[in-house]
Amino acid sequence: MEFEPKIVAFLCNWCSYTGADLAGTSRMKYSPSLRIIRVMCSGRICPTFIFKAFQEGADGVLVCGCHPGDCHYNEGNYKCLRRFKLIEKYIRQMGIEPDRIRLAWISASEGKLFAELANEMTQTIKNLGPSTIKAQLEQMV
Amino acid sequence: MSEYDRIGIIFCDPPSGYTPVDLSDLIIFVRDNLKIPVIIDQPRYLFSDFHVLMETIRHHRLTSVILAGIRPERFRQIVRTAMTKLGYQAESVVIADFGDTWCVYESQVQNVYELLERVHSQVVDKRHQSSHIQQDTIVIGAGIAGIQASLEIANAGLKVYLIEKSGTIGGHMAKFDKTFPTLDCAACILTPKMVEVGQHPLIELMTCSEVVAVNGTPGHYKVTVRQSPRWVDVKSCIGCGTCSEKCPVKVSSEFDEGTTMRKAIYMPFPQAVPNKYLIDGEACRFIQEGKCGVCVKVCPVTGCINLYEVPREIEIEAGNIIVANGFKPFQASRIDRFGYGKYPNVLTSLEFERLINAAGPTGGEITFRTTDKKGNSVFVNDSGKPQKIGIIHCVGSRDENFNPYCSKVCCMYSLKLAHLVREKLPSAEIFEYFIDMRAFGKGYEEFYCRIQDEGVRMIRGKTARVDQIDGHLHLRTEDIIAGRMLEQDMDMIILSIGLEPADDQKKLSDILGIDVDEYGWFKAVRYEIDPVRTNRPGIWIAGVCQGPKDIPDSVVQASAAAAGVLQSIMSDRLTDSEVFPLTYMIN
Amino acid sequence: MISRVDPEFKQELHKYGLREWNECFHCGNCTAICPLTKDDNLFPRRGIRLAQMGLKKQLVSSVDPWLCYYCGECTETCPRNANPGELMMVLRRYLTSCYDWTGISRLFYTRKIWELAAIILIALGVIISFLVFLPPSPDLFSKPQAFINEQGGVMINSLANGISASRFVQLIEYGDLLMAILVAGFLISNIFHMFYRVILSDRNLKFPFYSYFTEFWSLIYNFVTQARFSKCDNRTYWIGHLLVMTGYTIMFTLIVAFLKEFQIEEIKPWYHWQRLLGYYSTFGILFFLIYTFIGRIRKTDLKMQFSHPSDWMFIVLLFFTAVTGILIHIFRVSGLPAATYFTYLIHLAFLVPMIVIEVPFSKWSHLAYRPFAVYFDRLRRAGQNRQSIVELTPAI
Amino acid sequence: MEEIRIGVYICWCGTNIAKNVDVERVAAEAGKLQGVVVARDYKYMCSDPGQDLMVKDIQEMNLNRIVVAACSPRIHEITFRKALEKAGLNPYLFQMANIREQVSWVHDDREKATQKAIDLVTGAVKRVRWQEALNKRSVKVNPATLVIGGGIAGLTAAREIARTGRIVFLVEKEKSLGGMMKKINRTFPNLDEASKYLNPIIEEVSSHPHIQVYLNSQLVKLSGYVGNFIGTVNHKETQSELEFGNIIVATGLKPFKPTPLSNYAYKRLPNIITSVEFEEMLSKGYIRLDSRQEPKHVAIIHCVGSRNPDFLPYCSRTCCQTALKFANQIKDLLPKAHVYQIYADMRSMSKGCEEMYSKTAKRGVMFLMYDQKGKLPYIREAGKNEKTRLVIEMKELLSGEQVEVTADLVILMVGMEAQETSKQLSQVLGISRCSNNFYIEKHPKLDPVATTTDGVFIVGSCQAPKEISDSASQAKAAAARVLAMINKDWVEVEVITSSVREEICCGCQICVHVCPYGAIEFLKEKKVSCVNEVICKGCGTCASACPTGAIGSRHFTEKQILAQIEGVMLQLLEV
Repeated sequence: MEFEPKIVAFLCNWCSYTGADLAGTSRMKYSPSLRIIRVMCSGRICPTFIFKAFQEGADGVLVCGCHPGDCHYNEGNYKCLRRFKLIEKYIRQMGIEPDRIRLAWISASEGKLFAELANEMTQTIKNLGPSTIKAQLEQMV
Repeated sequence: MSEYDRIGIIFCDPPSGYTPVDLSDLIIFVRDNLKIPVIIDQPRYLFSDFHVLMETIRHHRLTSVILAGIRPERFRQIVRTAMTKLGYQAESVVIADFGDTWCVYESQVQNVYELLERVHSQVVDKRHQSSHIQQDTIVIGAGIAGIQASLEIANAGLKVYLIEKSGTIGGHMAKFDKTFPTLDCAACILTPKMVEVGQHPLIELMTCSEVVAVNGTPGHYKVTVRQSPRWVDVKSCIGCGTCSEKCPVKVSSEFDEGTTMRKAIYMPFPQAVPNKYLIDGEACRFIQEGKCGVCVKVCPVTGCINLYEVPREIEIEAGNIIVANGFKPFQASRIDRFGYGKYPNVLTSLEFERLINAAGPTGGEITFRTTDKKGNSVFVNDSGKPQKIGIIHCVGSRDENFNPYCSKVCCMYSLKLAHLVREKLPSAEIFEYFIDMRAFGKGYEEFYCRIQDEGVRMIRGKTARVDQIDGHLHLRTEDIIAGRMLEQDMDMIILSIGLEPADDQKKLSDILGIDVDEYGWFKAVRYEIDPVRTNRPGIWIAGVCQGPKDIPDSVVQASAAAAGVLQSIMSDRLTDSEVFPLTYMIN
Repeated sequence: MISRVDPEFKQELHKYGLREWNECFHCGNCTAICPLTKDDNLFPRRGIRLAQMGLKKQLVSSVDPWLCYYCGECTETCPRNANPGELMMVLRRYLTSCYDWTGISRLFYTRKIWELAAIILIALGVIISFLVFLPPSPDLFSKPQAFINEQGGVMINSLANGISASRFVQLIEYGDLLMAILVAGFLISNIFHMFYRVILSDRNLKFPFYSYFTEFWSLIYNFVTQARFSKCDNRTYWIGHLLVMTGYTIMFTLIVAFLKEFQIEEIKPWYHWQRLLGYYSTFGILFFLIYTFIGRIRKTDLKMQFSHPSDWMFIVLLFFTAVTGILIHIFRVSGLPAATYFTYLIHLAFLVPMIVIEVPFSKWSHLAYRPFAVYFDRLRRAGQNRQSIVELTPAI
Repeated sequence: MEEIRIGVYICWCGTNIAKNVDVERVAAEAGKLQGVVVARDYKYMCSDPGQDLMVKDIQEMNLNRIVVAACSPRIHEITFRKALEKAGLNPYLFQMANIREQVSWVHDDREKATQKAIDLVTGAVKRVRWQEALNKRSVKVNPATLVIGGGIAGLTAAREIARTGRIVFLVEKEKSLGGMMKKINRTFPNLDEASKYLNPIIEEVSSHPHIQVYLNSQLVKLSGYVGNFIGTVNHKETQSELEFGNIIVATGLKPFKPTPLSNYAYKRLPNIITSVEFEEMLSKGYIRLDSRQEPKHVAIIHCVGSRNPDFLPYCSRTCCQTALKFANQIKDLLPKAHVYQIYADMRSMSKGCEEMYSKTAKRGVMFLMYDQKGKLPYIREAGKNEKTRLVIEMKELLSGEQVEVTADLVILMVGMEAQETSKQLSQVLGISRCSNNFYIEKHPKLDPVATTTDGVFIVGSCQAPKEISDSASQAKAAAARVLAMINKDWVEVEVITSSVREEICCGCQICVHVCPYGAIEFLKEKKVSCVNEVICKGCGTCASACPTGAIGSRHFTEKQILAQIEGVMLQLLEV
């Protein structure tokens, strides 16, 4: 059975979640590998969420937020950008390919962009193949 | 009297020939006993310069003025103009005329004090009396506009009586499957609002009721409502439906636009509010001929169905009335060259809306219309799927022989129907015959381009006639852009019918005393900047009853009407038709 | 090629009757409802469009108006009440004035008094020349029996003073021939002008030469049967039209070609071919005239509502010609020579202007233009050997 | 810990969900999850019977957690929370899984979509276990209102509210009130003087005792929340601090500059003007060319910039009807002039406008239709010996002829686009803009004048181009919302603010610096941070920055999200 990746996506309630809904109302088709979790702001996404996702066997993590300057809470997305750069460096040491996580700014009107992003990321993850973190963790324990 | 009210008294100069007199003790009396905050003593310049007068009233923030002195009514008119310019009632200017005996003798001084006292109390009471306009509101018609208006007012903490002619609220919108341009389902938008109306403590819902008489003055309307019987008690009915199963009488369901049959005792549609059964008086055998009565026997709740219920008249006091009685679709049978009524597979857009609806006769499948054994036309799932569908725009609209106005929504809902057909029958060929494609609102033009890209053929040219030739619907159209005659054989034709004023519109306009335009739509006093205000203060119009419009505009107009009501209740006075300074009187 | 829009054209067209047709918003309902429209003949909408835009060249080169027989269904169902049917009538009048290279018919259509003046002028000319060449013999009143033949009828040819019967008929024949040549000359030149405008001026229209002849049968067939007229729902018009057309043609051929056999001295029995033909054509003409008079006055039917003076002129002249013709016959049979002579004179006074004015320059010219229009249309169709460029819909 | 009893409800949403998701299987799978007592599916969960079903279950099986898998929470979370309240359960013990917009509408493969729906429901069930009861906070409403924009919409809103005696601050960036409508000479369809309607309102608003008008001023900073906003307004180089309860945005729109459309040669050839410039000419009472003579041929071209994917892909709604109005005004002022309307679709649909269209046609105006998707009309200079200076070449669709139109004066019906300040203002107010830079309304039908930010309303053409009467209606609709809030005197505020568990707070003050609103103070004596719940807006940035997890945002706690991640990935084991 062809490998169907599982990607955990953290979407901020005001911009990217609305964008995903817009992709829905405009009936844009994209690959069903995304598992969307809604948070109030991209600033709320802390590194533990991303590592927990990998620990639970996710093949990729997508973090979405509002465009810089559009954040409903003024600065949440700047904080998320800073944390993301840190996590990107950090997961290399844990042996996770950096392409498995991705940060994207999606505004409330960019439904089409969200659909393309989902397909694109699924494709990159398919090329990388399933993540082996979960298997390694089970061997260690 | 709300804290925003301030009374001012102006002692006017006596007319020429009288010498001005010292009024100091009179002023002391007024200030100490009557506690009038603003006292102006014999201002010589005040009434000669209009802007100075306006400036003084605005500076002191006066909301009502007493003109005292000898024959002060000389100045009443100019002060009234100033007050109306500031948005207050002309009646807020009161006269205290001391008569000719200006000289302050002992005997006259006493009755001058009494006069002032009486005038002052009259002004205070008047503010009291006019502030007590009825806080309740009556909303006639429970379509999306009526529902929205009721919710706006009820959520502001005021009581609303929602009067609906049919058995359930929801109006025409409840019949639609999807709504343009976002294609979210009508039920998902309407049902929560209906639930909120059904459960709202401040909204009293009266179904099967009609307004029969309105009297009283603006702000204190006494409305008599005639509630025809449902024959099923709303409180005790548990909506189990056994009565409907056993009922022997079957009639065509007007909610499903005649595409399905329903029993004499029925629930209009599964998500109806109130979610209870009712009996159709004309169809029920017991009410017509006194036979049957099966429903009473099978009903698990004793005494729930009372077949002897009689219509009753209820008197309601209301300060404002919002009319939102919607519209009536154009009877497609009036144009016989389209063959509606003669050929089964010529449907009106409302019938198709029901056919394609998940809760419709075939669960959303598009099938041919066939006639069952008893001769009434029904839709069944296995009667085959049409492959070529034509949608004809402007049926009955933009036509001097029927309705010269444009019904504004048919272009968009035709595009939506074309999309829904494309979604359900990907292989079908869909044609739309239109004159001008009117996709004017937010997101409408993008929706129009998207439908064209989906392969729906847009043909500029109105079909003239439809004839059934050996099973196919033969269509003659001139394709103007391609410069050719089109002779096509279709499987199904959808007529995009326009909107007409509701049947009871004329009756309602007479009862309420509001005027209608030449087509029968309610007329707003100043359509350009205030489309909800009618010629009678306290009566507002909202939604399609004022003119064809789509759902977002109806919702906005309903809220606008609610604004008028809230404003009149919260500001304790009823602004009559637009308060304009004299110079701008509208002819 | 680019053509320039001309808003003035509307004013010019208004002179040919009917002012309100400009609010047509091109819904295509009239073209769709008309039973006669086909792919290239998208009238009446195309005609309205060209008239609205003032594209004179395209208007004159299109034969569409001649293919419409004014059943009135388009005007009935027009959503904007823009009278497409009546506009076709107006365009026919306009085209008549365009085909006429002399400009006389434009004069008649645009200024009605000219037409009236021309008719009166010709009538007077006929009367005077008749009185000069064929003066009434003096004893018409004193000795009427001199002109009665053995059956008691008037010997029509010998009424003139000092002119033998055969000479009388010969002179009338010369007059008829002269008139016929005149009329035919104008008519044929106008038809050729129409041919030039419709076919020749269209550079990129090429069609095989032989189709001139293969399509020619359509000209005759249509001239005789007006087959297209029968397709309109209301057929009484078609029958009425057939009657008057056959009646008129018979009378015309009798007078011009067979005058000698027709206008003879002795009174033939009623079953004689000459009488029968006479009765048939008068009946045909009278039936049509009465039907049209009632229609135009009561204005019940749509096509009768807007009567242009040129319509009335033509019917009135035909009516008087027919009436005087009948009177001649009655007076002849009842033996009143004077009455016969003078009615004969009046008969000619109505007949000649009708033929000289109406046929080439006014409404009557449609007898030629309509069949030719069908003929030219078939020529154009043969030329384009129509394959639809835009395969939009498989039009079954 | 009380025993967790969860109820799961899967909605069909007619066929919207049931078409691509096997709803029964999702319900069955959900039934097997730990703690789930009942799992049902129903055609319309948001309807009366759907909600009654849920209420009956809660009462009979005393459920204490509810999960609904249906449409987007942004639409019906409030509806279902109200249903929980009706059943006597705290509304926050509820979680929604979006299986319509984010599953059935976007995936065709039924098997994978059902699998995804099951994962999302599992995640929601796992998350709802950790949700605690929260009580909504109700806050007093400041009866003052801020109206941004002094056009017809702003003026109407200000007047409606001020008439009830409440204070209104009207901020206008220009130096005078009136906005776009001031530039308009007459309104359609009855050609009434626009000033006849506008001046009385301007007069009443500028002289109303309860309205404070701030001309050439702009809102630069905003803080606080619905009912208690504090805004700073730049007013002629002074800054004033204003307190108000609600904001009504009525900033309107501006006309499109047609210079980029080279085929219309705007500003390159003489006597080519935009519709706004023509309105100015009309208000002067005469129609003149640059050369001071009166034009004999006037051409009006529609859809300049509008319905054009490269510039304004939408329809600007009012230009067709304005063009018809212009034609009538030209015919009134210059009876002998010829008027041409060069249009794509005649969109005269409002009340009385179809009759205006037929009246205009009766007056002899020539209508020429061009293909708006194909080659646009091209304006060129006429030859030397021509009567007029300009010639328009176009392909006329109704006749199929390539024609040229002579014109002395060409009026371009320019489209309408959003104000350039809309980007800056949307950041100050925290509301989002659509792809054409107009503001996005909360829901076009459910809530057409509100925005996702409570207390901020958008009215008039700043939401989309519209007619004067619609703008006025929207203004009154927003006024109704504001008056309703003032009349009730309190409003419920979201309660998902942060809270500190002082026992594990190490006093590192990271959260104090991270908070964008300065809602966290550091208590010197206790050496712990403390959250001021009035100012906190619940973004949760502090929660993810805190090293010990002492500070957490309610309803989005660490445990809940981690549990949801587990739930979402759980299915991996069984398949």
